[in-house]
Amino acid sequence: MTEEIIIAGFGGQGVLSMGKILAYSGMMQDQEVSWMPSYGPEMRGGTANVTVILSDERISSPYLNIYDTAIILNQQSMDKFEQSVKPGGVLIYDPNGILVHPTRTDINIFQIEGNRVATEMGNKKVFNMIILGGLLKVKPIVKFNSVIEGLKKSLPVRYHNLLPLNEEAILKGMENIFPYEVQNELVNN
Amino acid sequence: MTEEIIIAGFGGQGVLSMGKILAYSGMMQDQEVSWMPSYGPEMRGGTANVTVILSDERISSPYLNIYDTAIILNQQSMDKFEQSVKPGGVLIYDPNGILVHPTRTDINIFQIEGNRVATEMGNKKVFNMIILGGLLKVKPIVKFNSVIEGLKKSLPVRYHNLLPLNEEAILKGMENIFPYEVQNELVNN
Amino acid sequence: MEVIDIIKPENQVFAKTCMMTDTDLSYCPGCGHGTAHNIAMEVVEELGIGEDTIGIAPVGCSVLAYDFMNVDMIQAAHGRAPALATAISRTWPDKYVFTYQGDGDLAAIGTAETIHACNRGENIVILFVNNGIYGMTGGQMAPTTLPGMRTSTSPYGREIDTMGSPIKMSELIANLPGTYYVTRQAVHTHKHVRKAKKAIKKAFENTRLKKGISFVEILSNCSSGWKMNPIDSNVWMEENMFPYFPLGDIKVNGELK
Amino acid sequence: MEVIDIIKPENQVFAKTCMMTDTDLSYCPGCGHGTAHNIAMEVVEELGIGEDTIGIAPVGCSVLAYDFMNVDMIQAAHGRAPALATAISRTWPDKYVFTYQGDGDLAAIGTAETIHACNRGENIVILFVNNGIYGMTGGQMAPTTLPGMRTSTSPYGREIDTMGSPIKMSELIANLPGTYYVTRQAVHTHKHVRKAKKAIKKAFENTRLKKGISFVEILSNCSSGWKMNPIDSNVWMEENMFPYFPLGDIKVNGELK
Amino acid sequence: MAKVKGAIVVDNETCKGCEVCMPVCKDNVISMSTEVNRKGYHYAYMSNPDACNGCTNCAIVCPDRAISVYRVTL
Amino acid sequence: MAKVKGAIVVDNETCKGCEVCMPVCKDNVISMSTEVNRKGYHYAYMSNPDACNGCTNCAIVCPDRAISVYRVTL
Amino acid sequence: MSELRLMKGNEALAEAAIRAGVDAYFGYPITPQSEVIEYLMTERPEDRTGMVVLQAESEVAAINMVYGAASTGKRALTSSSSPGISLKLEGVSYIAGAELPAVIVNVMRGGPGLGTIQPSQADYFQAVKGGGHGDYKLYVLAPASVQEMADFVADAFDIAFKYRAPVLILSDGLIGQMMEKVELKDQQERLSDEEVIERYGDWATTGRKGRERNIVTSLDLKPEILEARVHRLMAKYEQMEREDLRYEEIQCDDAEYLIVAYGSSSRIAQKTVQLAREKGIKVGLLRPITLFPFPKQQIFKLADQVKGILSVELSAGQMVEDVELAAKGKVPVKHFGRTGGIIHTPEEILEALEQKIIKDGSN
Amino acid sequence: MSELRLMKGNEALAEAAIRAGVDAYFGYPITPQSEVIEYLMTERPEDRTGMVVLQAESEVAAINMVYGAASTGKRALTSSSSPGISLKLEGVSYIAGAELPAVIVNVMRGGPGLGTIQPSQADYFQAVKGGGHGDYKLYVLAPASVQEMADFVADAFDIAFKYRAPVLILSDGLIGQMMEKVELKDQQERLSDEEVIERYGDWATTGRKGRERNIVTSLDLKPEILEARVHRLMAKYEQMEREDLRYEEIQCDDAEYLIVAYGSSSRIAQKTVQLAREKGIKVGLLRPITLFPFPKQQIFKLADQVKGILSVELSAGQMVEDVELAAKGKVPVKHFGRTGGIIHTPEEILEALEQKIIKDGSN
Ligand SMILES: Cc1ncc(C[n+]2csc(CCOP(=O)(O)OP(=O)(O)O)c2C)c(N)n1
Ligand SMILES: Cc1ncc(C[n+]2csc(CCOP(=O)(O)OP(=O)(O)O)c2C)c(N)n1
Ligand code: SF4
Ligand code: SF4
Ligand code: SF4
Ligand code: SF4
Repeated sequence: MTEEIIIAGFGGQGVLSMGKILAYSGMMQDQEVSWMPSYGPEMRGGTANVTVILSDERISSPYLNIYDTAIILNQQSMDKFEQSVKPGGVLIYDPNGILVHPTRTDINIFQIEGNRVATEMGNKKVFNMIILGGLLKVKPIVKFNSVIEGLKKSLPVRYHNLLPLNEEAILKGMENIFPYEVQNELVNN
Repeated sequence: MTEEIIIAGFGGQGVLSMGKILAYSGMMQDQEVSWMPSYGPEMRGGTANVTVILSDERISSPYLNIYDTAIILNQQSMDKFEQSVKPGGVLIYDPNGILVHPTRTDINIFQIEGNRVATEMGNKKVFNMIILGGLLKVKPIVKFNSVIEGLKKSLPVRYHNLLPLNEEAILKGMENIFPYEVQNELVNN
Repeated sequence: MEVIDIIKPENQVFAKTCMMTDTDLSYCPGCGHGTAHNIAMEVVEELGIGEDTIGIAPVGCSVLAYDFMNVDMIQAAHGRAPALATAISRTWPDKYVFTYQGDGDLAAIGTAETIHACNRGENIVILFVNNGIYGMTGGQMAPTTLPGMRTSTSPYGREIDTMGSPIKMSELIANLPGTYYVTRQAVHTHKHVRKAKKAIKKAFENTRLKKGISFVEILSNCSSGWKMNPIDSNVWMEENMFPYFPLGDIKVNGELK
Repeated sequence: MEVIDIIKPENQVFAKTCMMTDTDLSYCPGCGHGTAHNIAMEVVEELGIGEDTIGIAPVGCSVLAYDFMNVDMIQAAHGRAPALATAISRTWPDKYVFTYQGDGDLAAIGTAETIHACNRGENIVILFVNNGIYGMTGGQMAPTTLPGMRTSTSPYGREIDTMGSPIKMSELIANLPGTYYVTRQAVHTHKHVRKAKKAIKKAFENTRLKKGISFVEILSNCSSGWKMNPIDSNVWMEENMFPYFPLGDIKVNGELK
Repeated sequence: MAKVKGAIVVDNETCKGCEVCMPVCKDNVISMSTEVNRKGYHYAYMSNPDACNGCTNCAIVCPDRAISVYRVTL
Repeated sequence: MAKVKGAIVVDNETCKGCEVCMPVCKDNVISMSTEVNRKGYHYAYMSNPDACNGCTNCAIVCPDRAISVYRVTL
Repeated sequence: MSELRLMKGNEALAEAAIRAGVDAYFGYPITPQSEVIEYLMTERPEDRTGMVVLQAESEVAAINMVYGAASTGKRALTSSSSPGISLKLEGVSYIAGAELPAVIVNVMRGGPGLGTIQPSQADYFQAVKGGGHGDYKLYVLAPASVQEMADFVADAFDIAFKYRAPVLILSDGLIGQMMEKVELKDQQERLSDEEVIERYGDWATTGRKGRERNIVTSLDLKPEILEARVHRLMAKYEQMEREDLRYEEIQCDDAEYLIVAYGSSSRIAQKTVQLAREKGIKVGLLRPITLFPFPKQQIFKLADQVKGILSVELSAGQMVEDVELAAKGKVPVKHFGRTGGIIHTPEEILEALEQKIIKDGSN
Repeated sequence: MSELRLMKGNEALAEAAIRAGVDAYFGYPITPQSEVIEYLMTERPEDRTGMVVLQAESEVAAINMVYGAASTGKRALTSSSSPGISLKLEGVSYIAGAELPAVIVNVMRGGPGLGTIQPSQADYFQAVKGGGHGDYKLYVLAPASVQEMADFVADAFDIAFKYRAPVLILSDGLIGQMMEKVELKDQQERLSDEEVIERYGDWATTGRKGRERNIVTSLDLKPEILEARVHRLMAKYEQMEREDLRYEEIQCDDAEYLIVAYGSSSRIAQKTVQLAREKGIKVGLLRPITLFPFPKQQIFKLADQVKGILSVELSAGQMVEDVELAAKGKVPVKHFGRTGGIIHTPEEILEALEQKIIKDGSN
């Protein structure tokens, strides 16, 4: 089995580290993994994205233009990546700040209000963990404790006190992801 | 007609400028000319040599390893160039400082005591003009007044007062060049 | 009197200079580069030399200065801006030529070009933005990084023994006869901004008078590189950089202060 | 007593040091390079460090120093000797590492390497032979060429306006905290030779004590480049170079004089 | 001495919420909005208009020149 | 104070005839030969042996170390 | 005990350098490879192995520091990206000329000029034809994974010391920035000074204790001697071609069409091979692991088997010349590659293969 | 009135630069080309034409001065020799990337490293394959006489401004140091600042009087835009191949064997052709005058006529690859060349031809 994922959003949203935790989790369960970020401090602010691949075979191209799953966290990314989800694939997005919602009907679309939940939890930093939880709910590509293991690996030891908080965030994410129905009239025309 | 000449000696002997005057002289009588020096201030002292070609046709290679005429002014140059004179060619040398005299019998060899004559004239600087005179005597490849013209061209105007002296030196050179006989016994063995 | 009554064109007392383009600056929030850009261009506007000014920005966070400064601009290789400026001021003696360089650019890879342009006394303005770090490439140590200061290539603080001391470029080049005006400024408060702008104005006026090198060092923050918010970084700058790099004129009218 | 009675091994009071090879020096008659080579190697012999000394000579007339100095030697690219020396003293902290550089090499193309090695305070000796000209390539202008001095690239004399002033490297780098000992010497008379040798000895002793940069500038003639005979060139040097480049210590034990 | 009254206009979309304009305003005219702009920054606004005297301090320290200043002499 | 007497030996083939040894010899012991060596240089020689006190001044200024010095105390 | 980690290519290379017992790293920051020096500085290799790590004032200084350390028999490493590598070329030529062992890493970005910080493979010519002056070549290793970024450090130094010649690791922003699993070798002891002297004392300038002095130079005033040096270099390069050529053949046995690609392009092209074979097109991939020496014979052989060859690189067409030289006109050889920091997708490569080779091949 | 003089190649180039109305020369001394700046300084071009001549602090500074002057539409020239050219490569790549007109002269000496100051042709790869980073090429002119050293200056600037691209004059110590008769063209007026603004104001940074501001850069953060730039460059290079290829055929009509040689080697090979024909061997000489663009078609055509091709250069074998690519395996292509500063003699070339081509060709 091979899972090809793109995670895309603003710089500050923890997109890269979320991808990193996914990759670590895959590693924890002896999968082949690759993590390919968009990079360049030369470009301040702007969008960031990362391609994560988990697979049972050797991974060929770490760089792709179509994906099994797309996790989209701002409008630019929606514009850029909605069309790159494979038919039958999954698109997860946070409606907060999204003006033009997805319109494809040949893929499974889910909404998760990560920003709201994070604010409720009183900690913006766990936003990406909430999203990750959502992903795991709809696509259990990695085992829950692989993720916890992955978290341990990717977090410097001095931050391990934050593990429970992150765990909670993941669970919250699992609870707060819901299928999104594309408006029919939109589809009909 | 094409004349291919090598002039070789010590750095200070005016070898390059002698070649330059020859080249200028050829130019004065509308010949094609080339002047190819050994170069490199990186190497202090040591020997200097220049290949001069005068021709009625376009000159191909400015760099040669056999010559019609070789003018040799120190022992190193004798060792290096005696063998590169074409059979039937001419070798002119100043015996002063020469330990091993030339031995070839298939070429015409001439001696000219340029150093002695220069000392007699009380001006070491005209040494190369004396040698040039010798060359012109045995090989009138350029007309005398072409040489004077060439001298004018190559000497900065502020030195033109030296022209008569140089002219005299050339004439002295013409008077002081003599055929050199290779010792027979040397040849026989 | 209501705000709306005040906000009328005829009452406007401050607006962005037309010598800056409408492009949003690519700098991090609160970065001194933005202020430095703006006051430099305000000076160009006030002197009315926009059509005769040629700017050179090498790589560094300000590599995109050409997108922001509304004058003819050249993007230069890392460290070489003074060489370009030399050639331009020599071939266009009546133009106003300035370089806009970071500390990594001017004091590391560009050391030779800086020293020799200054020594030849080229008739140019050098705007030297010293933020004690390599901002663009992600916060590596610069020649100007303070002792003990943490950067991505001095993660445990700059060690003088192995990494050397911060170089005081302004003091160094002030020793060269070719430099005419050398000063160190800052741009984090209105007072400093006003002073800095005066200095930059003086620099461009020196170019008009063909006085040679006018070198304006501008101490600036790098909140991203220093990993602080802009306000804290400005405080840190005052407390740590100012003592090591004292503000003020170092050389005026060719005379060392 | 007859000369032959004096010329006996037991009476010999001066001979060429064994730290120099038997190869004839490639330098022009009377060139200071020869004397500088010899006293440097005499110091190495006297300190008994010949087996722990590594020398670096970049291009310049002294590019062939490796043929003459009887220690391990490296030929370096133009201007880069201090970079090589840095790497060697870092990877072999107990060796005596010295560079032997001309003024074109050290003060022109090598400016950045010189300044930064000095600023890092590398534990090396820099022997800087300043003859005010590019000797090897045939007498072009150097950064140290005197005002009005004629060279093949300043045939009408060095013009300060367009070519800049002679750079005083020793004074410049003495401002850097990394330099421990900076001095300017000459080698054209026995008095100067003895002083210069003392300075070089002090420099190598500093290396033993891990004091950082010891920078010994040696003013020297270049009869070929200056187009004078050796005697005249030495007189010219005293009359023209000494006033501009005053002899003596500039920084001792890390203290500016 | 005639009393002057000022006002500022902040370009919300240009503002990066760096807050360097706040400390230079002796009269604490400026605060940061709770909402964010399209770039995701909390932008500055004139929270205490009456106090503004149009001194332009805030404007000249604003790296992004997001502030324009108006002044009238009463 | 004991009288010292010196002597120098010049390696003719190493000498380049630069003459820098001459002015440093207060006693004018050294002159230049009329003949030239194999390199074509007029080499230095001890023209006034009696005057040499073996001070080594000439030897240490000789760039080519063509001079070795001997000294005896009488 | 070897160890499994998730790392960026740049970090893996840095960690591998410490473990390979490298003596010194000299570098200057530039995207996309600054992680190399950043990782090293964070790891305090001085404490771990005594390895020296120094941020130089420029790339020119860095390569000359490498030249200095290499002259004394130490294992010296430097890394940079395209513009920085251009600045090092005089130094690289000196290292080659002086016959010194050293390893240079180029994590390529798009050019020319400042270009972009995004991945590129447009420095192929510079790497294999000799970007610097004079007759020299570099042994060039082209990693295609984070694992190879790590493994090639030790390999590179082995070759560098086997031949006393500079070795280039030619990577790019994609391989340098991506994270993959990497198995790290155990720590290898750094050579002691005594060991260095013992092994390399016959040429290295380590101080002339107990021997004649050593000289490191690339200058030969006598042309005959310099020509001998050049011939010696050429002999080394021929030996490299005989003994140290490296390449990988992927599904070439039954291939009717061949893709030649190295580094990041080979990773992407691998996916293309899958896609093609899913469509029933028998495509094989030849991946040169060493760019010099280049797998000429292998391509020459495969040229008898396949109908056409597509050379794929992130450039406007450079390696394609070597592929052509190797194929000797037997089959059509075409180039495909995106530039400007754009990474071609597996689909684009397949399309190019169909357009440029299969279509042409058929008529 | 044109004028006849006896000059060194380096001097002729310098004098021609003044007469061609070049605006600025920036250089750093290095043998065997220091005569260029020495001659210029002696001629006081400031007084003759207002041309600026400056001795830079290094080759790196010099090329970046050229970059600066070229950015403003001025005709800027620099010259150096092999090691110095290596140092200029970052700058050259910038000039190519920023699409600026400029002329660089390389009077080659032997390498690698410090090598020798004697003549060599071992920088061919560096010149034609792009020594610097990224996808760019140089238009390369290879003078074979003092006359061409003079003539090519104006030609080079014409091409540089026609394409807004850097042009390299690839000479060597032999052509640079030898003296020949040279016919100097009349003084051409330097463009006034107004003329420069008028002609190049659409791109040059001359001050934005009466127009939008101009920007000179090689940076494109958007990959699509950078790729468009690269494609624009490639289009220029194709146009050069179509419109500005230059070569000379010497006695090729009846040739049974072909020698390909450029610059100094072509001069020597010309003598070889004489010697060979005296011996009754029908040899022709193809002299590429531009190395890029390279006379591919001509060689391809001649490959049908001749029995074999000998590529002759003062190197270990570089141009031979382009000759092979051009001949497409039709006939054996072999290389001959001395290195290390040794200049092959006409006789040596003839011998090589007989050994490597005629002998092989017969069996
Ligand atoms: C030859 C070369 N080396 C390195 C780089 C990478 N680089 C770009 S900017 C920069 C330094 C930026 O620091 P600074 O000059 O202080 O400017 P800042 O970004 O801090 O404003 C470096 C190392 C480059 N682009 N070119
Ligand atoms: C990169 C490079 N540029 C230029 C040269 C030519 N070159 C060799 S030595 C030298 C300068 C010599 O002058 P200096 O350093 O003062 O030493 P000197 O010969 O006077 O003792 C130059 C320019 C070179 N070899 N390499
Ligand atoms: S990185 Fe630093 S210097 Fe660069 S824009 Fe951000 S704050 Fe300013
Ligand atoms: S050229 Fe000058 S520096 Fe070089 S050896 Fe001769 S005198 Fe000495
Ligand atoms: S103009 Fe002055 S008073 Fe008004 S907000 Fe700005 S700083 Fe405050
Ligand atoms: S200074 Fe400018 S950008 Fe910063 S908060 Fe104030 S208005 Fe916004």
